[in-house]
Amino acid sequence: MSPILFWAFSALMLAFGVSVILNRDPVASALSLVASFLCLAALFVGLDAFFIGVIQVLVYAGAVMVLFLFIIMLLDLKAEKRRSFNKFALLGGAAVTALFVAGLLKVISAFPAGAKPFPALGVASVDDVRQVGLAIFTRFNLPFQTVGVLVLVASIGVIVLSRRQLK
Amino acid sequence: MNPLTLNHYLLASGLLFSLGFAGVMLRRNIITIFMCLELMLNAANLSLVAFSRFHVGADGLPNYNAQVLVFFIITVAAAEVAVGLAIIVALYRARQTTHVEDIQSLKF
Amino acid sequence: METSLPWIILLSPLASAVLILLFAHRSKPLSVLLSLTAVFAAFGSTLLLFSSHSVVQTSATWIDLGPALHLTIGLKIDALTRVMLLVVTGIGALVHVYSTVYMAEDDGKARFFGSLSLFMFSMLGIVLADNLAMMFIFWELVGVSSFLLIGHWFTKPSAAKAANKAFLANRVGDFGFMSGILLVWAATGSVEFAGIQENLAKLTVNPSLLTLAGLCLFCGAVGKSAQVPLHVWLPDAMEGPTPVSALIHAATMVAAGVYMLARIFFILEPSPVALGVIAAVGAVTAVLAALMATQQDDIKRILAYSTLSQLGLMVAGIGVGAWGASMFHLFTHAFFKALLFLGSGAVIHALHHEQNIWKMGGLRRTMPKTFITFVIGTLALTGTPGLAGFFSKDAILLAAWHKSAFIFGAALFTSLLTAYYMTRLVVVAFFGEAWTPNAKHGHDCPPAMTVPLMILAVLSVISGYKFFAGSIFGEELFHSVHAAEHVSLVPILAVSVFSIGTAGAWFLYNGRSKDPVKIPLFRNKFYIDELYASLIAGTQDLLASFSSWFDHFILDGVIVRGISGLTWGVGYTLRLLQFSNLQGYAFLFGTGVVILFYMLIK
Amino acid sequence: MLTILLLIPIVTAAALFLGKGNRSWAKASALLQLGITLLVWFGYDQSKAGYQFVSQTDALFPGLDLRYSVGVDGLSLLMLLLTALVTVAAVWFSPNMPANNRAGLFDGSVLLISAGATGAFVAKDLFFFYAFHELALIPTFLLIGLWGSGERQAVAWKITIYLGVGSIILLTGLVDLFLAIPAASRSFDLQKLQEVAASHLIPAAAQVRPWLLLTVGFGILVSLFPFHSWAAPAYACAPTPVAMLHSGVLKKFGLYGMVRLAVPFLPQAFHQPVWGTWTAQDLLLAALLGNIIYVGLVTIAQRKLDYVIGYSSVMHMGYVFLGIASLNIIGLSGACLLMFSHGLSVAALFAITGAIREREGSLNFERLGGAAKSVPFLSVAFAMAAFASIGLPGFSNFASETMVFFGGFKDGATGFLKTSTVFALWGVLISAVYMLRSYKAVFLGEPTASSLKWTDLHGTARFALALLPVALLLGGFFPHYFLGFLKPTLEAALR
Repeated sequence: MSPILFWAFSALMLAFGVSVILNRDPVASALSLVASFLCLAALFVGLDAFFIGVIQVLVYAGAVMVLFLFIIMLLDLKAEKRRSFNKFALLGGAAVTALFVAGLLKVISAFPAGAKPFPALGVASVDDVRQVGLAIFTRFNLPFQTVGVLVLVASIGVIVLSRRQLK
Repeated sequence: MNPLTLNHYLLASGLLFSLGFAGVMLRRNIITIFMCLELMLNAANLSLVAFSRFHVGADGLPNYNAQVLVFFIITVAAAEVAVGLAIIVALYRARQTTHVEDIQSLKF
Repeated sequence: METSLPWIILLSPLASAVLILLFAHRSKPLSVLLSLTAVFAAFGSTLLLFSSHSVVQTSATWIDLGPALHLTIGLKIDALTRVMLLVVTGIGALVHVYSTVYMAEDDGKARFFGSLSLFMFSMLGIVLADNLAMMFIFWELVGVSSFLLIGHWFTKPSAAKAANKAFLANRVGDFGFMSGILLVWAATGSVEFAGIQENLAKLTVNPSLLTLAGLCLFCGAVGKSAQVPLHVWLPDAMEGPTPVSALIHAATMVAAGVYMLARIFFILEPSPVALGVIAAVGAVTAVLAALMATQQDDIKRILAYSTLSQLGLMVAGIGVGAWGASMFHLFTHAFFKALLFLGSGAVIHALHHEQNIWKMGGLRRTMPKTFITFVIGTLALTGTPGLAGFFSKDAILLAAWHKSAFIFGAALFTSLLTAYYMTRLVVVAFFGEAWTPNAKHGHDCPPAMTVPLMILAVLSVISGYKFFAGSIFGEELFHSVHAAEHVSLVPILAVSVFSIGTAGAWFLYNGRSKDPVKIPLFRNKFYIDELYASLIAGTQDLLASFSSWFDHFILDGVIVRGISGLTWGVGYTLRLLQFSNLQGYAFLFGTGVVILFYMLIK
Repeated sequence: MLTILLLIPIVTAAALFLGKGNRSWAKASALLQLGITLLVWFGYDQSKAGYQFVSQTDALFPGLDLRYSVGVDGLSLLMLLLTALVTVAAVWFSPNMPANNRAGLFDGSVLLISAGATGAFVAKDLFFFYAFHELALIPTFLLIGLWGSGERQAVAWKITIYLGVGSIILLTGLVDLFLAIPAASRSFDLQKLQEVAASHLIPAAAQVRPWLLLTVGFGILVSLFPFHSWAAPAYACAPTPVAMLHSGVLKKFGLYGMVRLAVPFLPQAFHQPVWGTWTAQDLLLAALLGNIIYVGLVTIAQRKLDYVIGYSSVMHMGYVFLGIASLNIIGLSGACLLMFSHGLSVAALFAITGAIREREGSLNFERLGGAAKSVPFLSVAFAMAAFASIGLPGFSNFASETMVFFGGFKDGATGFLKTSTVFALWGVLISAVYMLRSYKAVFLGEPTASSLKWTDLHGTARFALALLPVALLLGGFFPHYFLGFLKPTLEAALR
């Protein structure tokens, strides 16, 4: 996809990411998180990963964020009032992040393979749903089953955790 | 604009990751921390998909292993969010707060 | 029959000691009977042995590790052994008879006779031994039996202390003795006297090793015969009952050292340095002990120091090469010294345990028999011509005359002092008036005590002459006694010294009730005891308390508790990482990741 | 036969743990153990070398020649006799306990210690050899912790952790040794190992590390000099039977192991330079001199009877190590006989100390004195044991110490070995000083008021105690008889 779209979407994604952090009101940050996920889905589509993009939208933006909003509403959280502003923690956190980003830049700059443009796809239109399905049910069958069990366990766990103590 | 390269995507995912990490370290509301966690996870997904598109196999198709991995990550993340939020609810019911500094019972 | 005699001699006292320990420790008469039969059986078989002059040899294996090590309990009877056997069993028998009365009212009588039998067993073991290892075994057994006998009245703290002191002093000597044996064994490969004799060349080839081994063996004698550095225990050993002092600390045990030196003389002979040291130690002991004796007031202590000085003389005799003369002096000295001790025992017994000579006096009228025998013993000891002491001391003086003037001078001076302090003792104790009321009702003791005194008096007289000693010593041994050719000046000097000493003491002490001469240096035994107490005991306790402190605080404290403290400390500090601040954890996590990140990409 | 010998104490202990039976059961089991040991002792045929009375199962793990196999040869038979004698004395001298199930626990644990020791000496298999010794450690902790005196918890912890560490080091040493043996001839069976050792398959350079591990491991179990600080307080604070069994018997496990494993397998290691110019033998000599001289001096400074005897038992370990370090038949047989005789004498001393503690309460010398008047039997027994332990001729301690000294001076001994033998001789004097001082302090001198009220030993306890000095006298007068048992084993070990 054209670079312009990439720059737009990634910038949007980062912007919404920042707003997730800065927002006082949890609902607002939740919604900005949804927006960020949508931009990410767009990037996926840009990378010819249509199935993943759709899944991203459906599962993440749809299910997970709805869950978040539901919980926020359930717990009826107010916007945080201004707490004691612990300067050292902020400073420390920012320093660590900055260092991390600096390290990242250094790696990327020293990564020659990354500089080459994306190779063109051999085939006109890529049927990635079939390919991914094929991969899951042949090469990754065992992990697939275990993840299934994991989800089952998670749901039972949630039920047990949120059951009201019968005192 | 010069053509897109892998580095661009990696840079984007790195920035997104550090944003999420900064959020985890700075915010004191447990829900927001949880959301930033999701951000970090998605940053990882982005770089995985970028690599999958970058390695084109002999048959001209991208290497789908990475995408399968992203698929699993999303499922696991979903399960994790479910359990995490259940814990937060239980915590809230016990302590009536979602503020991180109030939860100190595991102090030395 | 010939080879079973030595076993009877050795084992009968052991049998009596064991029987007393197991069965008869309750009944006095049975234990007395047992030990008397044992000692007379030994004495009888010794007399039987005198019938033939052949060398008897039997042995039983003790440890046998094939060629590497073969230790035996070997018994050998030759001329020298016969002499010592006679002395030990003879005087032993007399002391046994004497103690039946002396210890009559002592409640530990059974234990006393048991220990006496044990002593006889160990002493006979030394005399009969044909190898150094066996001699060492009985060396220590004698040490233990003297510990038991000195500490007989163990409720008296001073007796217990003296017993300990005696055993430890002997142990120091035994330490040297064992090192000597090991050196000799390492060089010659055998411990038997015969074996050592054969490959003596292996030892003499290295003169410094020979001297070292000789001096180490001499240490054993120094410990046992109480020579100068280790003499401190003998005067304190007077804490034991008097028969013990007579038997052990006059005649037999202390003589063991001299006998051992005579036995191993062939090892010492090739090294003049060793002989020189031995002579010097002997001479110094003789003079020192004699000086101390002049100022003592306790009758038994005077006799103890006199024994010390006579032993010094014998050791000096060996040092100057006249081991025959020393053995002859040992032979005669055993009789008259035992007589003197038993005599003093009779006096103490009569005066209800009064031992200070200044509290006696005038006993010649109240105790005539004891007085006569005591005077005979004194004259024999001081060397009046015609009595035993004169001949044996003369033999040593003669040998010393040829060898070295210093030794001769020391020996002569000792004889002078001997005459002086013995006459002082006799004059103060027996002549003059009874200084205290207690001295008035002195009376002669029952025959069981006075008969041994008379026998010993007779022996003190005749033991010097050839017809008696010659038969016991046997021809060639008696010849070696008088090896040094006669120089007429020596006996004249001896007699003159004797008369000066006796006259001097007579005039000084006749009719006196207080000691006119006061020399604190001699009275306090040259302060050697105090020196030892502070020097040896002091440093040992200091070292002991330091090492105990070191062991408790450094070794145990720092290392053992240190490690446990360390683990506790590390646990404590790690605990501080749980500070319950979620951000803090995330921050630490982040810094960890970043550091890892940089380490990887550097 | 040997399995029965092993099972008796274990079965009785189990019964006692369950609350059935009382002290007389323990006494019966101890006597039975002694009976069987004597049966084996007289049934043993000295002329045949190697193991007798062997019984074994088949290999427990496929591929590993490891099986439950018991057998006995000269050396282990001597140790068995020691264990049996000390067990009888230990059970008789256990303090009388209130009749509740904890008394059963007490007696059961004492029997378990004895079973552990018997098992270790009877085991013909390396695995069980190690396992049985560990079995004996657990009850020791229990007994000292619950029924000890003084600061018993701290001491119980210290001994257990110290010996635990020692056992771990020992285990690594055993594994290292096992792996050093070329794969073909590897086996857990001690008899096969003996043949393997004889052919010296392990090159000299490769012997140093297993030697160090084994010596340090066994050294800790046997309170060799730098690792001795656990021993004396543990024995002093332990109840009497534990002190007797531990210092008398269990300590010999370490030395038995040295003679069984270190000497046959790693003889060249002794002469290998380990630290600068110091060869392994020099290090061992320096350590054992620390034992003899240093711990000897520490013993002199002690003011309590149980500490004196505890430290003295640590000190005498130096002589056994000297015997082992001399690496010749004389020194080694001296060491083995000394293990036997020291076990007996120190057990007797601890028995009497326990009896005094029961009568007087406190054991420091200021409070005691003149006891010989009221307890003649105890004082004679103490005198015998004390004189035996300081090496008085007539007792087997002296016979073995003489052999150790002669071994030290045998031609070919290095200069340092000779000087350390002379120092060991000086140690004999030091031991005389502290032992006589304690004998005088406790038994001689003015009888204290309280000591006059003591009742002497009576009844069967007299025979139980008398067994030990009698055995010592037998060993002293006829060491040749005991050496007959030892010679085949030691000659095989030194081949």
